[in-house]
Amino acid sequence: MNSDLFVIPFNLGLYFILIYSVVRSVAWFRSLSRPDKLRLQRGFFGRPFMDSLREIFMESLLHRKIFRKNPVLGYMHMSLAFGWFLLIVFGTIEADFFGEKHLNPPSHAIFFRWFNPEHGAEGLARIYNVWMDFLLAFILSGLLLAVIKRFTPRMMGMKKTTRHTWTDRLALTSLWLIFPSRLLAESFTCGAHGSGSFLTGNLGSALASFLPAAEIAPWFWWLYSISLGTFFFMLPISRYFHIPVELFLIFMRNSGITTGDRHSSYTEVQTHACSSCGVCISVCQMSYAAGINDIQSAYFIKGLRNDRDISAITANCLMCGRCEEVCPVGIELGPMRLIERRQGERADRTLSLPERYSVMRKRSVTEKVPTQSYGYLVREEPEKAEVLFFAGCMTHLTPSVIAAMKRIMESAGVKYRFMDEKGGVCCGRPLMLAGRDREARELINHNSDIIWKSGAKILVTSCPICYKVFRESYYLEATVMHHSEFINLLIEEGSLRLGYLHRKVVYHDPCELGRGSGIYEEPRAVISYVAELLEASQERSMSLCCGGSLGNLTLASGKKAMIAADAARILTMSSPDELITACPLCKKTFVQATKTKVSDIAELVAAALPAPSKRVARRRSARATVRANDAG
Amino acid sequence: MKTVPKHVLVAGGGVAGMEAAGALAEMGYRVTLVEKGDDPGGHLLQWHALFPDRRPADEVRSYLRKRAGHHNINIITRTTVEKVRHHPGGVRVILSGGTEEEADAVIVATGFDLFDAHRKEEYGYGIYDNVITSVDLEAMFNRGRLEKADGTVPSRIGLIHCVGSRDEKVNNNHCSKVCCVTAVKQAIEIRQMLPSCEVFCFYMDMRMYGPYYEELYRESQEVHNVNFIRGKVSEASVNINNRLVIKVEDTLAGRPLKMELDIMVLMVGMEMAESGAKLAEASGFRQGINRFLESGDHHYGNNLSGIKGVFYAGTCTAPMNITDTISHARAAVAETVRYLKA
Amino acid sequence: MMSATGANKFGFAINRSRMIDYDSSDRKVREYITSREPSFRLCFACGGCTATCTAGQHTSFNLRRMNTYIRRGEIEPLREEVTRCMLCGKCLLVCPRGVNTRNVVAVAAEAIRKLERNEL
Amino acid sequence: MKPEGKKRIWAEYQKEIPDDHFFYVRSCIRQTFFAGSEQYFLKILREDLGKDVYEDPRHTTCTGIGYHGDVVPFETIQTVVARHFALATEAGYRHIAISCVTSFGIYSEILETWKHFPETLERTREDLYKATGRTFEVPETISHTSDIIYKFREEIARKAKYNLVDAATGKPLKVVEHIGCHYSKMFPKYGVGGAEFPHVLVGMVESWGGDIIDYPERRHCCGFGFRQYLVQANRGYSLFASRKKFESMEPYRPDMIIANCPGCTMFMDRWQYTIKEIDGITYGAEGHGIPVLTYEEVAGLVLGYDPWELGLQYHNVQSLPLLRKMGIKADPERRFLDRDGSRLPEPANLIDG
Repeated sequence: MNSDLFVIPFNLGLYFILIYSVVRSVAWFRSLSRPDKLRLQRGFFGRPFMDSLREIFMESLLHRKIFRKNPVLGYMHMSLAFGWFLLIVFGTIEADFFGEKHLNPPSHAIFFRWFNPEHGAEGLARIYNVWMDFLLAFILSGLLLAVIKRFTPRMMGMKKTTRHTWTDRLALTSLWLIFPSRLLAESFTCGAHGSGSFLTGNLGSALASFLPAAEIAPWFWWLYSISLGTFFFMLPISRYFHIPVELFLIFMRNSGITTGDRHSSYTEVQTHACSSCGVCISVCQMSYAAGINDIQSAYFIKGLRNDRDISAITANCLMCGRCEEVCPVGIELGPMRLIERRQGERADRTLSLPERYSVMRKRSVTEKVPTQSYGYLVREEPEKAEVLFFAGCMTHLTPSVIAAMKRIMESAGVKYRFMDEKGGVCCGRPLMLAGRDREARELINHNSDIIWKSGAKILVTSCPICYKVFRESYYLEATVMHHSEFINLLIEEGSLRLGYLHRKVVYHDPCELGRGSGIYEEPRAVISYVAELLEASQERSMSLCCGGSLGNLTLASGKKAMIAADAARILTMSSPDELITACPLCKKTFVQATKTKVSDIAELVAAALPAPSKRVARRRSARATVRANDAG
Repeated sequence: MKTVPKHVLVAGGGVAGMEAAGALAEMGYRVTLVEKGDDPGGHLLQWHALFPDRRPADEVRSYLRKRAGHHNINIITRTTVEKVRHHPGGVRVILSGGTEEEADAVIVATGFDLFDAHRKEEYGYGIYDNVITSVDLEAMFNRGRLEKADGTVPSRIGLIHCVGSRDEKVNNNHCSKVCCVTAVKQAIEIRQMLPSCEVFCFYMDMRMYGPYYEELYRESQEVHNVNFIRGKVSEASVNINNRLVIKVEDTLAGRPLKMELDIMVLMVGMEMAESGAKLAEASGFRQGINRFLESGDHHYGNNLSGIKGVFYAGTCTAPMNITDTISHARAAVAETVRYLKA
Repeated sequence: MMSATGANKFGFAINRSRMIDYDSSDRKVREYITSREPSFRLCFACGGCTATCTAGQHTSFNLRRMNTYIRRGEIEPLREEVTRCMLCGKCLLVCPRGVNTRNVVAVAAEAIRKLERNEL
Repeated sequence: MKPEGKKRIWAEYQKEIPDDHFFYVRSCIRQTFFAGSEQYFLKILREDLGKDVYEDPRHTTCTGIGYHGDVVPFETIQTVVARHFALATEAGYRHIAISCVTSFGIYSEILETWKHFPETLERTREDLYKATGRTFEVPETISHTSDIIYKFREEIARKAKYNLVDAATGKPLKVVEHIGCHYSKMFPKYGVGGAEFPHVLVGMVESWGGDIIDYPERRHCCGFGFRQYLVQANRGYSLFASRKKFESMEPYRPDMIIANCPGCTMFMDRWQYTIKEIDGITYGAEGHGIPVLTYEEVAGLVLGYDPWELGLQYHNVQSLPLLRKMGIKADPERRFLDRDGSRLPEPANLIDG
């Protein structure tokens, strides 16, 4: 039959995408590091495989996470993904079961109605037809929502939606055309043959009543096939490539592969797994509080995917981690950005490929020379100490926090040394946030040397920025504690005698302490011990960034102030007496942004200390030290 | 009961004199305003726009003209006050040409002279084609054309602060107060007129003492990209392309600096007016070490001359901006009225 | 600079100029920084950044002076200067003009790198 | 450039330069290195202009080099200068004509000191009397000898055999004038035309037909600087200052430099050789140097005296192209021949000018 030619676009597209997927997967696998290859191989024959299948079902088809965040958006995604999945599965069953043969090429299932126009008049087939029409209607309802979302994102509870490239638009158009064209193609065919169920049958007979259905039907079958074919061809170069890639990502992640600190096939898979859903844009404070709408993770990933110069985007991020927290695909956005920062500038896009290559080659030579160098630092010989206190650079700008910590430690009888009393060396985290790991390592080595030589069992710091890097990038014998943890320890072991302050306070989780290091409970325990802790509308893992973050290199001070003002407004909605934070930088930032008194957790605790009595303090000192040793 | 209105003579028809005359006339006093030039208005006549808001100077000029146009005011132009002398019946005033006037009180508002830029010989004013003063620049703004002597468009302009101020070499240790903010204002105007022209201000200190002055300074850097170099220009010369070459120490870099300029603008300061100094000498007014008139008390007797019936208004006592001059003139009026009613 | 004959013959060489010659200086770095970090223009040389500087406690690193050099196009002293900063960000919190000081250093280092590669 | 602006300044700085009867004090450097200049200054004044110039063989150095080199105290130099005044007083002269700019600066400094601190004058009288038994009158005027040539420049112009013009084209020569720092930078009123735009050499050059170049480093020191020069290790500063001037004037392609200070003449001349040696650079046309002449030499050339009698051949930078340009016939073969035809010693390291 000549008119069967319309299946060609579909077939071409389908075989193209299948071959492409296999080739790409093999390429990714081959470029994995040896340990990651092993992980993946082991994962394929173990639990991770089953876990991945479950996750694929729950997330890629049902979109459970999006569902939880936003039911309408979840339904939209679910209807399209799960609906289409069911349509394919049941379509294949239908073709194999009701068709002439029992093993058919995919086109027979997809275009089943064309090849079997009379099918489904009675019996089981009739019921099956109802089911197939229902699935189509299910998808179409999701499609309707998608169209609404594209044109009025707010109706879908989305503050912002991502912007599209022309390839995205073409893919989107073909995707949108697939189901309406199938509907019309089936309807016309059914109309011409008097078959079909509640949707296709009714619509078909209605259309056939005034149109030459038999003549029109092939046109829509062509459109259906072309739409599918186009979509498959566009898939690798559009955002919809995420659909197949996400499956691969889930499998890799469940096998235990992580982002690490350099580009790999895992970062590439993550790049392509982003669906540009825009959830990251909605939660980004830079967007809604400071009106900056072109740097969010979705754009970052898109820039990476399209190999654009994204150095400005890469640098302009608070690194607060809120987007990563909500990413439905689970992309490690923070580490991805840091990798890109480490990469430095990319080659100028205006150069030709050979020029770019020569530039990059030249660079690889010069880049070996560190941009920063701290040869001027003199090795120190610290005194021995059980507990070492490192205030941090920023804390030196909030001397009240240092004073509070001194009082607390003295009151608890802690024998400590103040490591950077006369000003120390930066912990290295700010350099890492700027992508300068090699240089940061110099500072880390310098500080590590001092900490090791001191023989300290506990390293207490007042700055969450230092805390994170001490924990993650220093190799230390000492237990690293943020001062909120340390105070909590002192309270728990009973070495701090504290009064109760009749104050209502709200606690702000600093990014590096909360999302960055998972410390949520200790500060709350400490605060609840001395004051009444009110809940904030956005806290713990969804805590707001104060805006002062060192993660952002380029943000103008005015914009930072806007973010700070917005965060402070939300935090103080319950009109607390005090806004408590646990980071000197957050404190400095919030003080400018709110009239509510802003204190560090250490200051709050110090306020709850009884008037100092030397004898008591001395008696306690022995006990506290023993406990400190145990903790170490 | 009708009484003959008392007569006040105001010496000097600049901003202070016009404001004082206007205020007195409004209260019903008979006022004689003596101006040495052809028209009252003072130095303001030469200005195009005013700091800090860059409003047209004409707005303030027309306010003052209206003020001095009161029917109780008699304006005598092309005349200077040579001498005043208090006597039991009032104040005897001798005008140039020998005519005498009798007044119940006198307000001295002889104002300031602009520093004569020729005196800073090393800057070559009057010798090098493109060395001009801040007043010359205002004239260019008035004409709406900013160009070099040969009619070409300048690509770099330098504004030299403190010309004739804070400079022992020209016998002026005082600060003229308004030149810094004038320079910032003019720098912005240049940048707006010629966006491709680089502008440099060479300053010793930025003395942004008035409201919105500091904000203007910030704006000049942030929005208009005006450059500031801390250091006093020591000399200027021209090179073979007839471009000015200046030498200055960039005191923040701690290094000498050389730069070519198309136009060098000298921010000339304020000095005691020569006519005022003569009047002071003849009438026995005290002059301070800065040669401006020294008032009875720096803090609360700022308008008092120490001679009965004679009061000071405006920049004859010290450099000030227009706002302060007008306030000072009003205060002089208050003192005068208090005296006349006593 | 000077030929061996000259030095041997006379026992002295011609001194180098300390003068900043603005017209022959290289303003590319300044333009690069100003375009990427416009707040750079706002510095009025108060020295707050230098006073609080963590690196400045250990070395002669001076951000205020570095800014001045950049503005004047004096690149030589810059090359070493930029490598000393630890990017800790204290200066950011001190700056009364809201200059994004940390990024000034980062961008300056970037500019120097580009300059060395002739990419500026 | 507005000439009227300069005239305005010149009009402000007019000093009294006497008409006749000068007591002449020589310069250490000028009489040693440019002996012809002092000889011809006397000759021009006495023979061409018919003036009375008295010279006392007992007069000594002013000790200025020692003073600026920190080895002669101010009291000492005042006494030495007072002795010169005593010689003048004894000879009945009230107008001092000073050949050296360093000396001229010292005389100005001493006179100003005596004016503002009369007790120092009395102390000096005492010191001089104790040391030598002499007494003195403070002179009526002091003039630098360039002031005197300046005063009679028009008369010299009237007697001119050659002008400062290119004889072939009639175009004025381009002349750089250099004023010694101590001439008027310390006391502007002591110099003709003041400190910023001195007129003393400009007046001569313009009267004799030349054009003056106003170049950016016109005011800059020649590089002499006693302390810089006296310590060998510091001579790099001196050299650097000279080079700065040469680089600044080079684009104007000057035909010659005229200077009123013997030290400046010497350094600007000698350093051209040194720079050529060290850097291989010269600043005149066609790889030549720029001739540096004293104003006496220039006046001598204008009046038609033999360049070799004036002593131009004893400059490092030779002036043959300049002489040719002015139309002066000077036989290069005769440069180092004495009047009797015997050979004079020939200096090493000459460079073409």
